[in-house]
Amino acid sequence: MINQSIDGFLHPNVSKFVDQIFVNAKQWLISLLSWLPGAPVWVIQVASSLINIFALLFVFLTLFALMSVLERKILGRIQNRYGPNRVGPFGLLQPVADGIKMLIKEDIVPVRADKLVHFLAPILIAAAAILALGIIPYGRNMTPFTIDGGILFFFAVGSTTELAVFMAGWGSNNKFSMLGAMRAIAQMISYELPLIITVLPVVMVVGSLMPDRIVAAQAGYTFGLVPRWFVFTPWGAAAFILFFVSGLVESNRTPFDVPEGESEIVAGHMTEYSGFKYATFFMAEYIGMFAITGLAATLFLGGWHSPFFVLEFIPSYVWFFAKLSALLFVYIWLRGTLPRTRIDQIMNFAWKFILPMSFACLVAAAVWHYAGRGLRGWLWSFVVIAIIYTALSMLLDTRRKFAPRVYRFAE
Amino acid sequence: MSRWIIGHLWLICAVPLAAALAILSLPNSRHKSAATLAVAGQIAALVMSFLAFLPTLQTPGFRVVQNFTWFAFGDNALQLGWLLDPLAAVMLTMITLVGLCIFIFSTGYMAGDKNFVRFFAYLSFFSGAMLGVVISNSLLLLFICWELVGLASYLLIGFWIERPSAAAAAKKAFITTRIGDMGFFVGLLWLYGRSGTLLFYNGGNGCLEGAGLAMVGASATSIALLIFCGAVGKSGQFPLHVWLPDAMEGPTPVSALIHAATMVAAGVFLVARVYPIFSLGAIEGVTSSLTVVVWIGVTTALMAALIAIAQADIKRILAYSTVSQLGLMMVSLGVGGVAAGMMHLLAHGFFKALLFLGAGSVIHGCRGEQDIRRMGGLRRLTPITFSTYAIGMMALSGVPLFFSGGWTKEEILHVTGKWPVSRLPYYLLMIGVVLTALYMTRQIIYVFFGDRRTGSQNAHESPRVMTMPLIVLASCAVLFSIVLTPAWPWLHDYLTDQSAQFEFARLIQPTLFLSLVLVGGGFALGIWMYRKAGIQDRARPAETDPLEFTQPGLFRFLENKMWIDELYVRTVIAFSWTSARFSDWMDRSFWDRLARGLGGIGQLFGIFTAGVDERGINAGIDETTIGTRGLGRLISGAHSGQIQTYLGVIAIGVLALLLFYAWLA
Amino acid sequence: MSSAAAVIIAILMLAAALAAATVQKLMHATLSFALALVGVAALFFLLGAEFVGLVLVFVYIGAVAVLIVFTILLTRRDVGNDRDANWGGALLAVAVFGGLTWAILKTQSVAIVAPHIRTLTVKRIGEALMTGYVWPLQCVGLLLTAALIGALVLVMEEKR
Amino acid sequence: MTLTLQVVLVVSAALFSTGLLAALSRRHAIFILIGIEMMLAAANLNFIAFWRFSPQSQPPVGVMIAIFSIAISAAEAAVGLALVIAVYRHYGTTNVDHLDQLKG
Repeated sequence: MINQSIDGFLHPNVSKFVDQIFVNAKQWLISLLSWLPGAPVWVIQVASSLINIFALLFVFLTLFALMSVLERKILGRIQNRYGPNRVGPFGLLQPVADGIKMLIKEDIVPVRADKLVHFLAPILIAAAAILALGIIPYGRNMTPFTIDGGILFFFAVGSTTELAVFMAGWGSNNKFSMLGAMRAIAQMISYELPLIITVLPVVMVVGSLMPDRIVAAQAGYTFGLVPRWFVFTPWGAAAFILFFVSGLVESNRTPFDVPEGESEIVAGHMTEYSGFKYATFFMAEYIGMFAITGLAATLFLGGWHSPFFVLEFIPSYVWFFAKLSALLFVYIWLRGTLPRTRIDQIMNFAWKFILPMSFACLVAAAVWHYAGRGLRGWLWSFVVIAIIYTALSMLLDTRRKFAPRVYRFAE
Repeated sequence: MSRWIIGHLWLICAVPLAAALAILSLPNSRHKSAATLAVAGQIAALVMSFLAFLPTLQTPGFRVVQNFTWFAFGDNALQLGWLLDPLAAVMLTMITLVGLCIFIFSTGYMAGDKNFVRFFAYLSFFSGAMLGVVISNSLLLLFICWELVGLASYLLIGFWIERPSAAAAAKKAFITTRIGDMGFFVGLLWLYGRSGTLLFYNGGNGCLEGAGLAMVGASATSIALLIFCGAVGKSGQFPLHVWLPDAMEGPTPVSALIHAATMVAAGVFLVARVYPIFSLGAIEGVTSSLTVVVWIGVTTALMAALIAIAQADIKRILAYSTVSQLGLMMVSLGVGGVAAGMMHLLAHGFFKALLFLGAGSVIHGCRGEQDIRRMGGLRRLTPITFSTYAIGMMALSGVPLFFSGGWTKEEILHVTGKWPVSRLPYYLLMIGVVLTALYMTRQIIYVFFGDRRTGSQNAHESPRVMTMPLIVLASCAVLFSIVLTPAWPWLHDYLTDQSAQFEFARLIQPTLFLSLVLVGGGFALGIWMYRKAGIQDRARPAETDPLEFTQPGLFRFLENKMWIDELYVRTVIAFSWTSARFSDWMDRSFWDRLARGLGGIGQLFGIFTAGVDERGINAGIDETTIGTRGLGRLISGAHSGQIQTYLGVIAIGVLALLLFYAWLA
Repeated sequence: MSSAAAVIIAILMLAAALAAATVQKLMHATLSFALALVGVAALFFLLGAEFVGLVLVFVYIGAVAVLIVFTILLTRRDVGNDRDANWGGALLAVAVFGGLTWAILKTQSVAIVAPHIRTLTVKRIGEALMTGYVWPLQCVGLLLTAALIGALVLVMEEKR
Repeated sequence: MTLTLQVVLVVSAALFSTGLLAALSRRHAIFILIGIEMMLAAANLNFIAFWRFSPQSQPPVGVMIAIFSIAISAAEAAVGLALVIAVYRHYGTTNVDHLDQLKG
């Protein structure tokens, strides 16, 4: 039922073949193992999961490398300068160079630091980030782990990053790193809530926590043109934006990268790390970004569905990674343009604007659902969103209320 | 007018009482207004009683009664009332007339006294009370007035408070009369108990009328005797007469008014008033109570007469003569001659008041000297007093024909002669008459004849205000005999509710001669014994009495009032003194020790319980509390505040539970 | 049902728990505690209750562990001087463990093999929650708010 | 060895007793809280185990109870830690031995 609308421009079989190429490859690999004499059932399970893991890692590590270079190139472009172009053609081999640099650099550990904690922190963060990738459907039938509460798994693992960040801050036995860790945790905890609440409308509308089910729900096109992605519903749009912003904060990216704000506390909780540990931190950050954006894509942008009916022949995973890179581009774009925000601003923004708005999305989704999910529902939920948005903005409008700026210093 | 008076009898006794209250409110200095008030009160009372007297003349057996309820308790009420009958009417007039004379006399006599106002208040208070006794129709009202009279006599006897003898005499008088009154009160209660009412006449069922009397029945004699005790006390009869001679301590007008005319007469009046009770069930006029009255009367008369002979004080002689005359009256009542007794009472009232006032003016003249042996030769110094006094003496000793005393005495002798029980009283009375004549002549000789002695050196005649009452009383003593002679026995018939007819033939009676002989003998004996009394005689010391000279033993016996006072002192007083000491001793030793003993027991018990309490209960409680505190500390040890120990205990509990199940399974 | 996996996870979990109980440094204890909880969550997964496992991880590691760590931060001064465990407690714990295991092994009714069950989907849990257990859900909601406010008040006191 | 309920129960008992050990033997207040949390986790394990090994009842009662107990223990942990902080701030120590003001 899911894929009957796939027969686009190419011959259906060809497109299907291309689409399922990776899936078949995996099946083929597993069949290789099957002729091993009397292998117990769990061996095959372990093998299949191993294959998935390796595929995942391979894809996202190369993406990470590419991303680091691209980011610097795009930033350069934004700041009207060249990005790294010395290493390899157009600087594309820059990540390799960085990697080698990281490996060669001496790994310094503070003397009275808590060795075990110091050592474990980067590992935990990387693990958490990679685990989060496991549940995102990259293509049709290409979800590494189909867990019933997929979304919940994503957030459960997401929450361990806080602990890891704290371990990093605490392990390095350094006041600044401790402060950085504190800020990071405060920030992440504050935005975890809106992150989850914005996801709620989607889950409620779809009726399931499984990402595949969510993507499947976004198949099809209204009036033949507009794809039934949630982002095109009023509450979906609002939820998407809020989700996107919260995602930014969760991964400590640009406008909200206070924890490792270079100008203030060096690298926040990562100051005491050097060498390969720092590299893992770096990698973990990027992979966290991929995970958040991947989830955003699956939830709001229809996962691996093509935006246009005609372009359906292009394989699903291509669409997925296209959306992914689009969102990543926005990340980098934001980094290049927006100034860093103050920690208290972030907090206020989270508790006073984003949280109420996410509740508003919930209400709007309900209105949309009960108003028949059609045009009328669309209009009604739009009205709700608009009203609440204007009310909130008027309430929080600080321009009129000039007040002397209060500097609060630590007592 | 007289109709109105009968309606308001109580006014007669109320006016003097009101006067008394008014006088009391006056300051001590207002002598003049006090005197006028008292005399005015007395005159008013006299006029009213005279008006009340008139109607009683028209109808024989006249009796008017006004009863009113004093207060009601429960369903029955206590009634009092006023009564007017010949007996009361006569007494009213006599008291008010004599009282008036005495009031006038005392204005002169008491002129110098600083408590003049208080004296007259007491006097009018006394006369009001006396009038109350006379016209009361209820024994209770009579008793009330009787007590007021007693109070008045106490106040008046003890008028000169600063003199201890006067105060003692007043107390003595009051106490002895109270003893008599006790008997009277018991009799009153008994009568009330029996007859159910104390009203004399209450339209048929009063206690003196048929129904009431019938109810009294058997106990009549004992009630009568008890009431008679009151009379004995008040009229100074034999056992209780000791107070009367000592009552002379009071001023002379008091003695005149109270101890001659009115108060002492009250006893006789009382017996006359309740005569029906005395004579209830009389066999030809003789009942046991009446015989008792007779014998008491005779003894009193004889004894008093004998003592009077040996007395030196002028007033004391008169006092004893009063006692003897009252004894005479009691005898006449006892033998049935109520009218004779009452007539003698009235006559006696007049001449005894006269004698006392005479004595008063003599004392006034001799400036307070009372001892007759120091007087003498006053015949020329105080002619008016002497003449009136002589008239009084003659009336008292019963000289027949011209003097009221004589007629009444003859009447009494006549009646006692007819007494069926025994003739002894008749003869004893005759001796009494002789003795009366004897001591009166002795007194006259000592006071008025012979040469002047120390007391009467410069005696002077009393002023007119004192001599006028003497003259009035003297004339009364003489004129009164008009109504007493047997020729026209108006008073006798009036009292016995008969209409009097004039019949000259009855004038001369055999007793007339008998009394003439007796009185003459008395005079002769007196003159013979005391012919030298008045003259200074070297042979005898000045003040010795001829009788003393001749019969010293007898004289001393009589002079000391037959040692009755000492007898009383040694017996009654001694008895009360010893009983008082005994009860004091008992109280101090026996009861005190008993109380202390009981207290001791109580204390003992207290000590015991304290011991038990201390060692037993307290100790027990302390032990338990200490025990519990120890236990508490032990347990609180478990609460060490260590959380882990708590958890450990829980774990142990779980283990125990498991073990228990293991053991069960 | 791979009992082997279960056993391995159980052993890992118990080791982490034991470490949490005995290790000297407080921070290490907390982290091993978190690890132990992950082990428990894994057991839940094995027992087929993925949702509860996830909730466990979410609640305990996401929130409680962080809270504990923060508390340790706030009370850092004397964390170091933790002397060795007193043996009384240990003895008691072992005794209790012995008693419990004895009780478990004793009762035969418990020795049963896991029956085949329908997979517990989040939908079914959702339905159950929203129909049969809606009232307890509200109460827990209320309780949580009250507890948080209480905790805030307790801690905020210093601000005044 | 097949996975029987007894095995799971023994495992949860072990977890419970280690929690008890932590609670009993450690001086630090937070250790006690950790111990308590472990005990609670053991209890949840029991619930789920019994739900898993018992005949299926339509509303998964065991699971429900587990979920609610996790919520409640979270609340309890929050309050407990707040208390520890308050105690620390007031008494300057979190050493349980010294915090015995409630001594009887």
